[in-house]
Amino acid sequence: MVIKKKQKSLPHKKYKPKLAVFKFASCDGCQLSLLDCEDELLAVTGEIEIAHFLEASRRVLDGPYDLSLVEGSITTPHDAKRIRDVRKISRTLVTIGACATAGGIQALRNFKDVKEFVSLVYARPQYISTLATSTPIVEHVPVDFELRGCPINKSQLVETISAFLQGRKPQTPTSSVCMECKRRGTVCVMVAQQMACMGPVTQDGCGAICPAYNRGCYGCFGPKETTNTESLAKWFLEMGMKKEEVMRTFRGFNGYAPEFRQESERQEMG
Amino acid sequence: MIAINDRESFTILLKVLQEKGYTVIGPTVQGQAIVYDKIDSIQDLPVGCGDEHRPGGYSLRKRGDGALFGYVVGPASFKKFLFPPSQKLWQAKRTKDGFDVQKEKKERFKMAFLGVRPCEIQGIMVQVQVFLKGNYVDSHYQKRRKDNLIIAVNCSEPGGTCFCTSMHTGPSAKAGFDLCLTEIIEEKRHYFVAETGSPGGEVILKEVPHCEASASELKHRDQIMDKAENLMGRTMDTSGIKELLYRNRDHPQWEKIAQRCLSCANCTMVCPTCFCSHVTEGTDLTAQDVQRVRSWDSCFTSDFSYIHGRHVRHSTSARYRQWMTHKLASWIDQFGMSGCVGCGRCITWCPVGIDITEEVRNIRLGSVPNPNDSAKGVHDEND
Amino acid sequence: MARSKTDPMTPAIFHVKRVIRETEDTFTIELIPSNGTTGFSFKPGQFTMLYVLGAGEVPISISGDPFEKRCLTHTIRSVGNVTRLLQKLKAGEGIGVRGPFGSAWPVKASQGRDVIIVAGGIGLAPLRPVLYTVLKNRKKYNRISLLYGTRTPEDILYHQELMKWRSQFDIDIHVTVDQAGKSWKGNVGVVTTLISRIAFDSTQAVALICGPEVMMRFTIQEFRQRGLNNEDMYVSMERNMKCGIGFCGHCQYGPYFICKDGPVFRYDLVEDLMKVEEI
Amino acid sequence: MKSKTIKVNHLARVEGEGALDIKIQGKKLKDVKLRIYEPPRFFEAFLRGRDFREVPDITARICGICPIAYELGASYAMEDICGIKVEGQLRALRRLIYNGEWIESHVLHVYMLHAPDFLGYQDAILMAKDYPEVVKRGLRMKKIGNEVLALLGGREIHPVNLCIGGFYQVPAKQKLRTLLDNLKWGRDAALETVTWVAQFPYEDLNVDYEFVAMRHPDEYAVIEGRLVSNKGMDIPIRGI
Amino acid sequence: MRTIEDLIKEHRFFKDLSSEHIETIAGCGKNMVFKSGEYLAREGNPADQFYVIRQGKVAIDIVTVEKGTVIVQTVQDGEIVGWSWIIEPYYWRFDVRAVETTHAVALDGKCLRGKCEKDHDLGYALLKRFSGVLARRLEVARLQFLDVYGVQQGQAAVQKTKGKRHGTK
Repeated sequence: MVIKKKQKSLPHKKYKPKLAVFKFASCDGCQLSLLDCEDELLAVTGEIEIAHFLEASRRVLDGPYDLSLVEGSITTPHDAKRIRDVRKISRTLVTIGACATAGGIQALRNFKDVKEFVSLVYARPQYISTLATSTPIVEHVPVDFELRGCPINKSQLVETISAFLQGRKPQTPTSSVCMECKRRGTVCVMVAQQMACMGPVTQDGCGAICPAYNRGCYGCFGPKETTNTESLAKWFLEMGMKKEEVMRTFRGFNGYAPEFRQESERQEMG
Repeated sequence: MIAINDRESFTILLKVLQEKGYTVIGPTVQGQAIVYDKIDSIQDLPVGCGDEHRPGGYSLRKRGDGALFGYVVGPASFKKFLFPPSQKLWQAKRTKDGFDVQKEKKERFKMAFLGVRPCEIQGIMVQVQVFLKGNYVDSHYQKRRKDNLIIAVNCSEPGGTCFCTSMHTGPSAKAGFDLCLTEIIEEKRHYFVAETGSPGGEVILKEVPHCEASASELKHRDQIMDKAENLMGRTMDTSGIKELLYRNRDHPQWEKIAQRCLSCANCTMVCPTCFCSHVTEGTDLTAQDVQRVRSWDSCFTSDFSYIHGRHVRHSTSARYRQWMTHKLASWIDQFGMSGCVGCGRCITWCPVGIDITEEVRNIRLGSVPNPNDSAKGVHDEND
Repeated sequence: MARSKTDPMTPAIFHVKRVIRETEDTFTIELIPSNGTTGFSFKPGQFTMLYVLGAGEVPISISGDPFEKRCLTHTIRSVGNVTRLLQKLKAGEGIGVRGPFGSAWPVKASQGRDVIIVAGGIGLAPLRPVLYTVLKNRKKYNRISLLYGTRTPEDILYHQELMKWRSQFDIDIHVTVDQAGKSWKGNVGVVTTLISRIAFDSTQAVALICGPEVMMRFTIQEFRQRGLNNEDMYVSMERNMKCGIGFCGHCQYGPYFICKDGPVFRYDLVEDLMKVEEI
Repeated sequence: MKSKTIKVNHLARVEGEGALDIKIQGKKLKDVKLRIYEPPRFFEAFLRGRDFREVPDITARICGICPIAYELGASYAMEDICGIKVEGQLRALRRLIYNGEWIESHVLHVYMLHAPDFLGYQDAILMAKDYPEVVKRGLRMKKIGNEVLALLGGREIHPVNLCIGGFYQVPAKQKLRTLLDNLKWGRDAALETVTWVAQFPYEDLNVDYEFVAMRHPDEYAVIEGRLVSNKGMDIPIRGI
Repeated sequence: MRTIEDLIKEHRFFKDLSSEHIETIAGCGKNMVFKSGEYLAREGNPADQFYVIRQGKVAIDIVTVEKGTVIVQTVQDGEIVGWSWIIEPYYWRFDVRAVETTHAVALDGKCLRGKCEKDHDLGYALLKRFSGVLARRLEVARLQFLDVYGVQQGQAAVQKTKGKRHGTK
C-alpha cells in the first residue's frame, strides 16, 4: 500500500540562482561596481541569491554557485590553487575587470624582475610569497565570459547578470571606443587636438568617457577585436611621441593583454 | 535672387524661424571644433571662425573677419538629428502570455537646419532614399524629416579634404533646400545672396528684410562660387568607378590599406550617408520591461558580419573593401546614386589619415583590366 | 510589395500553437496570429523575424504550407540564444513576428518545367513550401525531384512527410546522408552524388538549391555538367539579417541586401560573389 | 587548563582580505594573529620609469573603494615636486570630488558594513527586509556621493578627469547645479543617519590606545594636515 | 537476353571504347547476384575484381572501433564499385556490402590487369576511367570531411572559446 504523504501547501518559492564574488589580486573596484548599482541592487537580490560576497556580507552559503564573478589576477601560488577550487564550485564563471581578464596593472611586473620588486618594496622580503607574473584567470581555468574594464562598467555588469538570468549572451560590444565616442558626439581629441588616444584600438564599454573629458583614452577596457596597434603606434610616432612614450601608452592597465603587450614590446625593442 | 544685408537681418531670420516653432540647429564652436547644435542667437554661431582639414588632422583658426559660415564642415553632419546615434524603436511590457508593445507618445520634431552645406544636403537626400523611398518607410526617420527646414549655405572656401566637385554635389547647392544663402564678405559689406527652393523657404524669406540682388552682387557670388569649385583639396576620378571596384575585389591594395586601417569605424560614424545600425535589447533584470534601441553600427566591426559561429568579414582588408565598394559602387546599384558626397570627413577624421580619394587612385593603378577593353581568355580558368 | 502602414520595425504578436521536435537540435514551431482574424500569407522562400522578449530577434525561413493561412510555421535549428529560447516555448506563449520579408522561389515561373529541388540539412525548411505548392498543383509541372542530403540519418527532417510524398509516386525523392551506420539502408554520400541518378531535361529544368554555401557550389557544378544553365538555378543565401528590410546594412552581399533582394537569388546574379572570400 | 582557538578565515569587514586567529588558554589570551593575505602588487616598484603625469591614474588602482585619495595624494606629491600649488576654484572642486568619495565610501561603511553588525544581520540586504526604508536611504545617499564622483570625475570608480594641476575638463556650471537638490536632501539624510546611529548599542570598553589622525585647523586634513595623536605626536606629512 | 558485351557497350563508363576492347573486357565478366548483407568485397582481401552494379545498392563501409561499421558511400544502379584491382598493391581498402538484393557484373581484374600490361591502349583507357572514379570518390570524401551541415565551432558555447587560452602558460 502506498501511503500518500500529506503535502504541506508551501507558498511556491522560485529557485534563486546563487551568486558568488571572489577576489584575487585587485583593488576591489570591480566588485564594488555591484554595490554601486544602488538602483538595481535590491532588484538583483530579488532575482539572485548573494551566496558569497565578502565585501558586502559575512554570510557565506556553500557552493556550488550558479554564477561566480571573479575579480583580480593570479599572483601567488596560493591563489593559483584557489582559482581552481573556485572553478570547481562555479557553474558559470565570469571574470570581471582588467586584473582578471588581462593581469591588471600589477602585471607590469611581468616585464621586469619580480625579485627586485620584492626587495625594493618590502622591508622583510622573506614574508612575501609571490609569483613572477600576474596573469589573467583564463590562463589558469576555463572562463565562460570576460567582462572588461578597469574598472568594469556598472551597466555592463547589470547587463551580464541580466543576460545570465535570461539565458542569453550579454550584449557587450567588442568594437572600438571611437564608435561610442562618435555616437556621444565628442570631437575626436586625437584629430582635433593631437592628443594620443587609445580609443581606436580599445574595446568600447566605458561609454567613451576620457575624450568627453578632454583627454585621450588610456585603454582601460583592453584591446578591441581586430586591433591594429602597429598602425596606431606609427601614427603616435608621427605625431611626435617618443618610442618610450608609445611603449608606456600600450603598457598600462591592460598592458599584459596580448595585443597591447606585443606592441609595447615592439616599441621597447626597436 | 535676393540679397540679405548684414548680420542684423540675419538675427531677424533666426527670430522668424524660432517664432514659427522651429528648433534652429546650426554651427557652434565646441571642443575646439565646429559642432552642429541648437542655436539661440547669432552669438552662438562661429563668428570669424575658420577650420583646417587634412588627413587625420583638424584645427580651428581665426579668420580675422566676421564670417558666420567661414568654416568648411563640422566633424559630425546633420545626420545625427534625423537618424540619431541611439534611439528607442519601441518598448514593450511582458504580459501573462506574451507582451504588449507600448503606444508611443506623439513627438513632433520641427527642426530648421542652418548652414547646411551642399554636400550635406546630398547626404540627407541619400538617407531619404534609404529610409523613405524603398518598399518600407522608416517611421522614425520620417517623423524627424517631415517638418524639416533646410537653410543651405554655399561653400565658398572648401577645405583640404573636400572633393564635392568630383562628386557633383557642391560647392553650390542646386536643389534640396528651402533657402540657400551665399555669404559674401566685401571690404565694407557683409551680406548674403539668397535663393529660395521651396514655398516654405519663400514664406520665411518674406519676413526677413531683404532687397533684390543687384547684377554686381550676383556676379560677385558667381565669381566666388566658380573659384570655389577649383579650391577642392582633393579630387576623385569617378569614371567607371562601379565596375572598377567590382573588378578589383582581389586588388593587393586592400591588404595595404589594412596595414594602416584601425577598423575603428570613425569613417563610418562621421559619414553623412552611412546608415548601418544594430538593435539592442534593453531589459531590466527580470525582463518585464523591454526597450528595443537602435544605434549606429559599422561594417568595420567583426560582429557586423557575424553569422552563427563565424564572422564573414574577419579581416580588416575585407571590411575596408566592403565599406569603400559599398560607398562608391554597390550604393549605385542599390539606390541609384553614389553613397559618397565628397565631404571629406572620412579623410579628416580617420585617426591615421587614410584618404579615400587616394585609395581610389591606388586601386586604379594595377587594376584588373576591364574585360570589355581587352581580349577575353587572358585568365586561364583551369590554372 | 506594398508599403506597410505600421512601422516595419515593430513586431506583430503571434501565439505558439505547438512546438514539434524534428531532430536532436531542430524543431518546428507553429504560430497563430494573435488578432485571430487576419490570415497570413507568404511566398515560398520568404522569411520572418521572430522575436523573443528579453532575448532578441532572429531571421527564420518559413517552412509551412502557403495555403494554410492561419498557421505560420518555421523549422529552426537551436544554436543561439534566441533559437534556444524559442525551442522552450509552450503552447499559448506569445512571440513577436515581423515579415514576411525577402524574395521567393520561382514557383509559378517553373510551371511546365522539370523542377529539381536540392536541399542540404536545414536547407529543406525554406524549400518545403515549394514542395507543398508544386505537389498541390502537380499537373502544372513536369518531373519533380527532391534531392536531400543531411549529416546523418538522425538529422533528416520531415521524415513522415517524405515517406508520404515518396509513396505518391509523382515525385522522385532521393535522400542521402554523409555518415551512417550499418543499419542504414539508404544512400550515403554527399547530395551532389544524387544528381547523376535523376532524370531531367536540362533544356527546360529548373533547380532550386538551399543548403550550406559549399554544398550549393558543388551542386551547381554538377548541374552545369549536366547542361543546366546558370539562369535556371536558384540559390538561397544566408547572411545575418537584422532588420529584414534593408535599413541596417548587416546582410549586405555585394550589391544586394540579402533581406530584400534575397534570400533567393537566380544563380547567375550571385555567381561571381560566391567565389569572393569575405564578401 | 582548557585552551581554545577561534579562527575567522575571512574578515568580511576588511573586504574578506584578512583572517584572525585567536588562541585562548584558560582565561588568558595567548595569541592573536591578524593575517592580511591581500597579495602584494608592487606599485612602488613599477611606478619607476613612468611619466609623472601617469602616476595619479596608476595609484588610483591601489584601491577601488577610495581611488580619489590615491589620485589626489599622487597629484599633490607630484605638484609638490614641481612646485605647483592648485588654488582657488580648482582646489574647491578637488575638495568636492573628495567629498563625493567620502559620502559614497562612508555611507557604504555605515549602512552596508557596520549597521548590519550592530543590528544583528549578516548584511545590508538581509537588513533591508526589516529596515527597507533605512537601507533605501543609505543607498540613495551612497548614490549621491557617486553622482558627485561621476559628474566631476567621469565615473565613480577610478575617475578619469583628475590630473596634476587640476582637472582635464572643468565641469559646466549648470551641470554642477543639478547636484544641488540631491545634496540638500543628503544633508538632511546625513543628520538622520547620525541620530539613527547614535541609538546603536556600543560596548563600554576603554583601552589605553594611542589614536592617530590627520589634523588641520580649517582644511580637509587628509590633504593638508599634520599627523597627530592623542599622546602628543605631531608631525608634518607634506613637503617633507 | 542481353549479353555482358551488350551491357558493357551501353554503359556510360565504357563509352567510346573500341569494340575490340569491349570484347576483351566482356570476356572477363560474369553476372552475379548478392543478397542483402552479402559482401562483394572485404577489406584487405586481394582485389581481383570490380563490379558494375546493374540493379540494387551496395555500401562501401569500414569497421571502426569508435562507431562500429560506418558506411562511407553507397553505390547503386549503373555505377561502378572497385578501383583497387587496377592500382597497386591490389587489395580492397574497404568492405563492399549489398544493402539490398544486387545484380552486378563482376569483372575479373586479375585477368584484365594482365591484358592491360600487354595492351597499353586498353590499360590507358581503363586507368583513365578509373582515375575518374577515384577523383569522384576523393571529391565526395572531401565534402563529407568538411561536415558542412555540422554546427559551426564556437556556435554552441558562445563564450567558452576564451578557454582556449587556458593552459598556454
